[in-house]
Amino acid sequence: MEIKDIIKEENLVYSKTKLLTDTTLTYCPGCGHGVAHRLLMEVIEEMNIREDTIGISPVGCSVFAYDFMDIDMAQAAHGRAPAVATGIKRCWPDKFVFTYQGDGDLAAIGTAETIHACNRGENFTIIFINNGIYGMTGGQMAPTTLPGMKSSTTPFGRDVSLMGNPIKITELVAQLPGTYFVSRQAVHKPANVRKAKKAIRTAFEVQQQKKGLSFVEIVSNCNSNWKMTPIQSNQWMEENMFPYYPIGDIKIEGKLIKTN
Amino acid sequence: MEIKDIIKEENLVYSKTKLLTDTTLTYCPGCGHGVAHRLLMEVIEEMNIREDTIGISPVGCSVFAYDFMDIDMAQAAHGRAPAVATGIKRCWPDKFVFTYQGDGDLAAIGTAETIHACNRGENFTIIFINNGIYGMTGGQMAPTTLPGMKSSTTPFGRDVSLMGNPIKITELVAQLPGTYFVSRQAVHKPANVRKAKKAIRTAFEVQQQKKGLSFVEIVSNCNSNWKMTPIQSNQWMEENMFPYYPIGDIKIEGKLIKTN
Amino acid sequence: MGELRLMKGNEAIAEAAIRAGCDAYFGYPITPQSEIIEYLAAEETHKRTGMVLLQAESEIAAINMVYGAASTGKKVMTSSSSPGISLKQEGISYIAGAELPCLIVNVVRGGPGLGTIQPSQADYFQATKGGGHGDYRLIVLAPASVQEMSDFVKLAFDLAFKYRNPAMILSDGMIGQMMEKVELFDPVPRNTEFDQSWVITGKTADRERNIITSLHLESASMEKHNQELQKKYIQMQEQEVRIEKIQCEDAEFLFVAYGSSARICQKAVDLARAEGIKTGLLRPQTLFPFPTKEIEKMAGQVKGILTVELSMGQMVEDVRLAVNGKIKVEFYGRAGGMIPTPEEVLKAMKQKIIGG
Amino acid sequence: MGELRLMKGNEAIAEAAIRAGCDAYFGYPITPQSEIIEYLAAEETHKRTGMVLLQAESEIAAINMVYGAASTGKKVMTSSSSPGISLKQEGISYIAGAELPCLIVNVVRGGPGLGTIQPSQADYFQATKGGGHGDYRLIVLAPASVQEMSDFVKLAFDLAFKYRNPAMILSDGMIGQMMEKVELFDPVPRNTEFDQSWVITGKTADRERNIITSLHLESASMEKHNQELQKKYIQMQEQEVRIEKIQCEDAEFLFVAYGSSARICQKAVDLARAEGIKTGLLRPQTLFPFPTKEIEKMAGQVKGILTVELSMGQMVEDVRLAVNGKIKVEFYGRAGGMIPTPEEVLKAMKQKIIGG
Amino acid sequence: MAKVKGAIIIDKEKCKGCELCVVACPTNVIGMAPDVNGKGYHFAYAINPESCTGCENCAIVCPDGVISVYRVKVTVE
Amino acid sequence: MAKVKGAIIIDKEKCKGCELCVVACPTNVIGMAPDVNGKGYHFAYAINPESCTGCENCAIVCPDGVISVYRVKVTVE
Amino acid sequence: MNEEIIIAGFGGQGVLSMGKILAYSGMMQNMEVSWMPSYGPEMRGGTANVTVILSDSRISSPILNVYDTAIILNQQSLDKFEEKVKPGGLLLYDTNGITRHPKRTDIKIYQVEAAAEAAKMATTKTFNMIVLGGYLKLKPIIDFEDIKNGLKKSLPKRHHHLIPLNIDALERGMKIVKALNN
Amino acid sequence: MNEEIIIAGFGGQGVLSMGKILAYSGMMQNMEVSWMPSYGPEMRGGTANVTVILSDSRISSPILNVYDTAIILNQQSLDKFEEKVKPGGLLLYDTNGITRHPKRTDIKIYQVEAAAEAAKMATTKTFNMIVLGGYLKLKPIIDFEDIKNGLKKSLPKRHHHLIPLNIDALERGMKIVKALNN
Ligand SMILES: Cc1ncc(C[n+]2csc(CCOP(=O)(O)OP(=O)(O)O)c2C)c(N)n1
Ligand SMILES: Cc1ncc(C[n+]2csc(CCOP(=O)(O)OP(=O)(O)O)c2C)c(N)n1
Ligand code: SF4
Ligand code: SF4
Ligand code: SF4
Ligand code: SF4
Ligand code: SF4
Ligand code: SF4
Ligand SMILES: [Mg+2]
Ligand SMILES: [Mg+2]
Repeated sequence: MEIKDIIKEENLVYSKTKLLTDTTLTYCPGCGHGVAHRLLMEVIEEMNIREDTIGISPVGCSVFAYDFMDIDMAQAAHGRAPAVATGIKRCWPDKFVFTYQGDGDLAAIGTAETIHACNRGENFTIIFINNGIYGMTGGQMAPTTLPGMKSSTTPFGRDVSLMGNPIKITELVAQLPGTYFVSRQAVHKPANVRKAKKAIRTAFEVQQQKKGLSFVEIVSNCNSNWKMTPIQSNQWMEENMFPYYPIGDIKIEGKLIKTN
Repeated sequence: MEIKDIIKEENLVYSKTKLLTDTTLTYCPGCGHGVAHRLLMEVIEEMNIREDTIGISPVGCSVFAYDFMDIDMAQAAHGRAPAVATGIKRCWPDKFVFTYQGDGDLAAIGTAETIHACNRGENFTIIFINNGIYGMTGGQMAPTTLPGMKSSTTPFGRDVSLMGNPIKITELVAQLPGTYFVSRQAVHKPANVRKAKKAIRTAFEVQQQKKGLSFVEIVSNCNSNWKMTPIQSNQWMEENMFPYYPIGDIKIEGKLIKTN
Repeated sequence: MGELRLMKGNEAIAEAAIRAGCDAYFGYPITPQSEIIEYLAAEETHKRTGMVLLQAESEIAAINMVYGAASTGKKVMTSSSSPGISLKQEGISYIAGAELPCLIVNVVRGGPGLGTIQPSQADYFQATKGGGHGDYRLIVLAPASVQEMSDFVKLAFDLAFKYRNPAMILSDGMIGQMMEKVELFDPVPRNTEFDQSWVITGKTADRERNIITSLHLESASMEKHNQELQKKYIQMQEQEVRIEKIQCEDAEFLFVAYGSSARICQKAVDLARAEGIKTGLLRPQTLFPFPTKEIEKMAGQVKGILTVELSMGQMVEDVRLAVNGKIKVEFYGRAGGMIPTPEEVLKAMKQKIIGG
Repeated sequence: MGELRLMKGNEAIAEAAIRAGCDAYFGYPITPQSEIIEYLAAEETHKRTGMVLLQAESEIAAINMVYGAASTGKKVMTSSSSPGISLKQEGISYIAGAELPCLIVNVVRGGPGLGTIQPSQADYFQATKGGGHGDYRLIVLAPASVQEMSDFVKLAFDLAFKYRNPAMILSDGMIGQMMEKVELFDPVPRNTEFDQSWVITGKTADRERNIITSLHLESASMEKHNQELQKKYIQMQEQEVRIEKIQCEDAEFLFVAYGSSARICQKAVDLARAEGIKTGLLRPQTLFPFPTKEIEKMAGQVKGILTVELSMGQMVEDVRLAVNGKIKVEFYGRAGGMIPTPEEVLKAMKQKIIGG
Repeated sequence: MAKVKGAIIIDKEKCKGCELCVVACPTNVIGMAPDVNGKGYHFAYAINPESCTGCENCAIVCPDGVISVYRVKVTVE
Repeated sequence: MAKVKGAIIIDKEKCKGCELCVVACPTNVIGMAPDVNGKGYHFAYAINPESCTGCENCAIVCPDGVISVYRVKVTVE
Repeated sequence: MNEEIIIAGFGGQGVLSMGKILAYSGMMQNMEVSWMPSYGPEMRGGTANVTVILSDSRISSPILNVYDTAIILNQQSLDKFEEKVKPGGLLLYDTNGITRHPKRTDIKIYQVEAAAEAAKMATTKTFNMIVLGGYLKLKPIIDFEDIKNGLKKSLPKRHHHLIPLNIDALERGMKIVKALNN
Repeated sequence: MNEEIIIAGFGGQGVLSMGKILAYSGMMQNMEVSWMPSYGPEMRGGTANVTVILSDSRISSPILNVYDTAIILNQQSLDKFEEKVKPGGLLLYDTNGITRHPKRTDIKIYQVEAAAEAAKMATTKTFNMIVLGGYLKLKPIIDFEDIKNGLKKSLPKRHHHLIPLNIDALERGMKIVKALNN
């Protein structure tokens, strides 16, 4: 069978979801943000909930998310997406609301908003992209930057005695009774992508059932600021980030599950 | 032996420490803030560290702490005492620095500052007075207000489905590697007062040894805003607050210990 | 005639919000305005009108909840007092930048810093010139009575939606805490007739997606956005100025004062007239847009102006800008919760303007 | 002559801070000023001079760390850009209220809201009138070159300690990001000769306890505090105004502009003079205290003033207040990162002032 | 046999009448005065001073630090 | 015997040359072009199209969503 | 008519609600009224005061420095407000707990032994109504009917059964008030 | 002398450092210089540009709308900046990857095949120095000695061993630059 015989409308098994616009992503080559965007839009498309979905884009590399996601969106001040989402969801309890936030956004400046939205059990979904660095502003240390890891504000590596340990905010929010589903995933390999999508789907289903806050962390790369090629960065991520931020579900149906 | 024979300088076994000024406390009759103040000053006196101690008073009923504690103090913006303390301690690593904060201050508006000072393992002491309410401003709900508990902003009782559960911030900060000693105490009964003092002493010793952050929660009453007599309020506290906020050490020498 | 009640200014705001069809309140307690959220809580607004009420974890969270709710076209408000309003400045700048309607109440207390909880008018600059970053303006209403605390809530929402701009009620601890007679307006339904095509509630098949943002990374686009905002502000200046003139017709000397200090000046006008001194009072009800033209006009009539504020002198700059050197403009103020008496204010008028 | 380098404005600030004996920097990254903290990190200040460097969890944490460190008498600073500075407003008001010396750098970008990261001067009001609550003032220095980015750091610390008042360097993305020649001053030791009797470092037997606070609950005490602050501000206005006058001696028309827009106006002055039009430029280096008297004096000499800003018109109000109607004062501005050319500015002068 | 005897002094004008000392005293030494002090509070005083053992309980729970405690060892023959 | 055969289309101009699809493909279908596209990136293309099974791996890891996958079941006699 | 009153005592003595009833009653009588509490972090049992103004014309400031009438219910308040009564003005106080009595001679001073009287009644909560009665006896600026209406308006419905008791207390106050220096 | 230059290409082509060397060299020669990068969240491999001004007098704005010289290293930059060269100005570009060549006739257009030339050298990192050489050949506003000093100043010490290589590249650039339309 010839290639050209395979490439026919009826044989198409995978292509970019219509819920992503045709605008070229502003992300660096190989950046995990792109995959995360796509999964999110695929879930919304598959659940057929676009008409009822409102997204919040943060300040961070994904500030432009509203240029790429073909849904109604609000851009939130740095760190405040959970508060913005709270405002929306309280007024529209039957809509689907999600925030999409980086580690600087969610775990540094936005710590209070994150903790309290989770604690109140606000019924929306947080997608948390943890790349261990401030991507957008040029690679400064994030609360999640690994010990010894170089960044533009820790050019000699993060010194734990001065800067403290990387914060595992996901484990923290899982402690709060308000969170119902908490999971940590990655999107650098096909198997991970599939699991991450399932987690996002679960998160939205939790929202549909009005069970409380659903939280999906995606450990991701920032190859530009890590100063590696995309492939190197994914490997570095596996070797260095995953041991600190182990992949897997953390809380299911309101119950903490044992992780290593 | 006559009473007047007992009341002699040489028989004096207990009187208010000199480190408390003679200014009458502005606290309501029976309020736990007074005891907490005294214990703190007793520890500083006993450790003989007044010349090297800097205290931070918050916004809350204890905003006037600097009128009562005869030591150098700074008054901090609402919720920001841990940041103020960080600024001081980083510049003066050999001084003793403590913050004295209410539950509104520390666990609502100041959540981010609390979490991050604890996470960085800043080497100071946090004294956290949890009375389950905003005392100073007239009894509004705090993050620590118990389910069903009435406050001026929850006149029909805290509705967990709307306001979330009370936050156990002390258990949360104990999760962070930066905290070295975390304890929860009370000061309403002689035995509790003695244990609370021991905990405060340990907290300052941890600081002396530069081990990281030491954190002592004191579950306290706010009889005025709970609208009870002091005695009633202490009993209510035992019956209602202690089950939710169990008294005892939570983390010793950097290790979490099992609590009930 | 509407229902008559004796109410605190803060309570009047809360009751008026419910009646104005407010959809949601997000706030954090602070003296001297906590009665607003307490009143709403006691009214069980979710039962009474369906209005959402949430005590936020901080002022910053509150203003960003407002941002979110306002993005969906809801009538939404927050309230605070000076330090809390300072914390909201980034959020307010975002709301102005994203052109969202909402109501922000500042029941001012004395600053700077933790200051005092007593009444003050020292947040005038912050309210009218933009305490946040960038070129933006709030619609600023200055009630001088509990009655206006009620009336201006409705007005503020109307103007906010008309211009897609945040509106602020700039009051102070005196008017917030005092009880006075107030005639309440009849409740209006919880919706608005203003254009809602821009709101985000989920993209439907029949329209493009809506986006709420203040980001304009490209300079040219940012400049254009700024110019459009300015157009709005100019339109406000042309159409929305509101003032009260008291005994101005034949006045030779003029007080300019707003809010609580205007109440005192009004009495001073009476005292002066009793002495045969023809004074009048021009009371701006809108601080932005500022009654520049109205004051300029009065500058053609009176011999001098005394601006009276509970501050060290802020609005006086706008009065001077309006007068532009034509006549003398002087300032009298008290600070930190000290309230001048009408006699004191009249004395200042005599010393600084009439005699001076 | 000091060491000569080609540096970014942001780098010059950082290097100058080290050389000025700064004890501590607390900040949070934001474009276009992150090079300040990055430069300090790369220099390993704790090894070079012992200077403390801490990346805070937020701008609010940073300004409150500054408050704490400043309370102990240390030379301490923070830096940010517009949205981050808005978040610091409560903290700044506290610092002013508690009378603590410190340096705050704002490398301004275009607002409101998230806006753009391109250069702007739209935070003038916020910086000079108090974006925070209450009656307070910052000492505001406006560098127009990388050289001044360096020089003003030292000046800012000196003034801050002299007056126990926060000082701000109000720069913008243009001067922060550009590289220029800079002559660095020689390092000074990490201490200050100013009175340190008020600092908190632990109460010793030989003195009363020291307290750092901005709380004055009683109105009378709060008013007194406000009056004392005003005295300081008046003293600054009398003693600390700094300006640069360029070709003003025989000028018939005057540009007033600061910082980056002053650079453009300087070229416009040259262009105008080449055409035989006698223009001059008055460049405020201090925005507070504002050169009111100096401008008033020029108003007696020139026929009209054009104020040029990278904003929709802010400083122009202070220029008008100074001129007080004597001559025409007009405004020309660009916004959102758009930079006018000298030709454009000259054309505006011709249209609005000379021809108008 | 050695016995401990105690005595307390309560600063009447500083007492706020919270009664916490009353319930803290194991030997019921303290009672509340029917009169009020200058601040308008019924103040605490030793109604039963002889029973005091000087255990300090009252003093350490007093929020206003207004109680001083004295103690002696007496030998009872 | 039934076998699955696949094919991919890569939007050359949108490809950013990250090479993640290359390592994700189990059958080494994809390689990088020596040329650059309009954005200056070496773009991915099927160097070995015959081996494609249509497993979608490349497409789902592509951050820029530039790969479409087609698949058919063919019967091999 | 313009009556500027300060009512001051301990928190818990019903100072604020006494003022509220007065203001409500004035409103019933179509007066302009204002009621302004001292606000702030006062400790429980600490002092509390409220300024009430009743007037025929628009009220300027609800916060005053001098008063036509001072109703004083504890020593601290007497110390603070005695000097702030306008010459010729009125000072009404309960002597209970007062150790330093008023000394001014240019004002009219009255006593109402409300605490003692309240002790005789079913509940001491009537204390403030006894004081109010005393005041109204001295300055009958409001019709007794309007006071009753004011009471009704300012009391929550569930307390309406207490109205007769309160009226009784008002009347007792009217009876027991007595002049000190004139 | 007043020379206003834009250098634009992909991030990673050494655009910023080329500008820095130019600015440093100008400074060595006692000129007023400014160097202003485009800043912002540019994606890796996206476009980058820098404006360099060398002048005998004080420089007004380091951000410009039109330029004396445009040094162009990719298609996007050509599209953006061709029209911003002043009439009579200079446009220098590397044709590698260029599909739409410059069309203006009122400016001087030159080519430098730096990418191709760099490929012949030990390291392609010399690419930007070849371009710079081309520019300096066309506008010899800076002494070659000062360029060497500028190089030294702007390179970190640990890269000083690369100076000879860079000088070689500069010289190659000078040789291969060629006019297109004049
Ligand atoms: C109030 C405020 N502070 C700082 C910034 C600057 N800023 C923009 S994005 C960012 C951090 C982004 O990091 P992260 O959230 O991890 O997202 P990433 O870019 O890594 O995806 C910062 C500090 C800002 N825009 N606003
Ligand atoms: C920025 C800001 N927001 C709000 C307030 C008002 N305020 C003062 S104290 C306080 C809460 C006090 O509660 P808590 O910290 O629990 O202390 P407590 O009085 O109960 O001891 C609040 C909300 C303030 N002063 N500043
Ligand atoms: S900077 Fe990092 S996080 Fe941002 S787009 Fe590039 S790779 Fe992704
Ligand atoms: S209000 Fe509550 S916390 Fe404050 S002093 Fe009174 S009892 Fe204590
Ligand atoms: S010292 Fe002990 S025994 Fe004596 S009064 Fe106090 S509690 Fe009672
Ligand atoms: S505990 Fe102290 S304040 Fe309370 S009644 Fe006893 S002596 Fe008085
Ligand atoms: S679909 Fe599967 S086999 Fe085909 S190219 Fe992609 S990864 Fe390779
Ligand atoms: S993963 Fe996508 S963007 Fe990356 S090389 Fe492959 S096709 Fe190109
Ligand atoms: Mg990140
Ligand atoms: Mg509390």
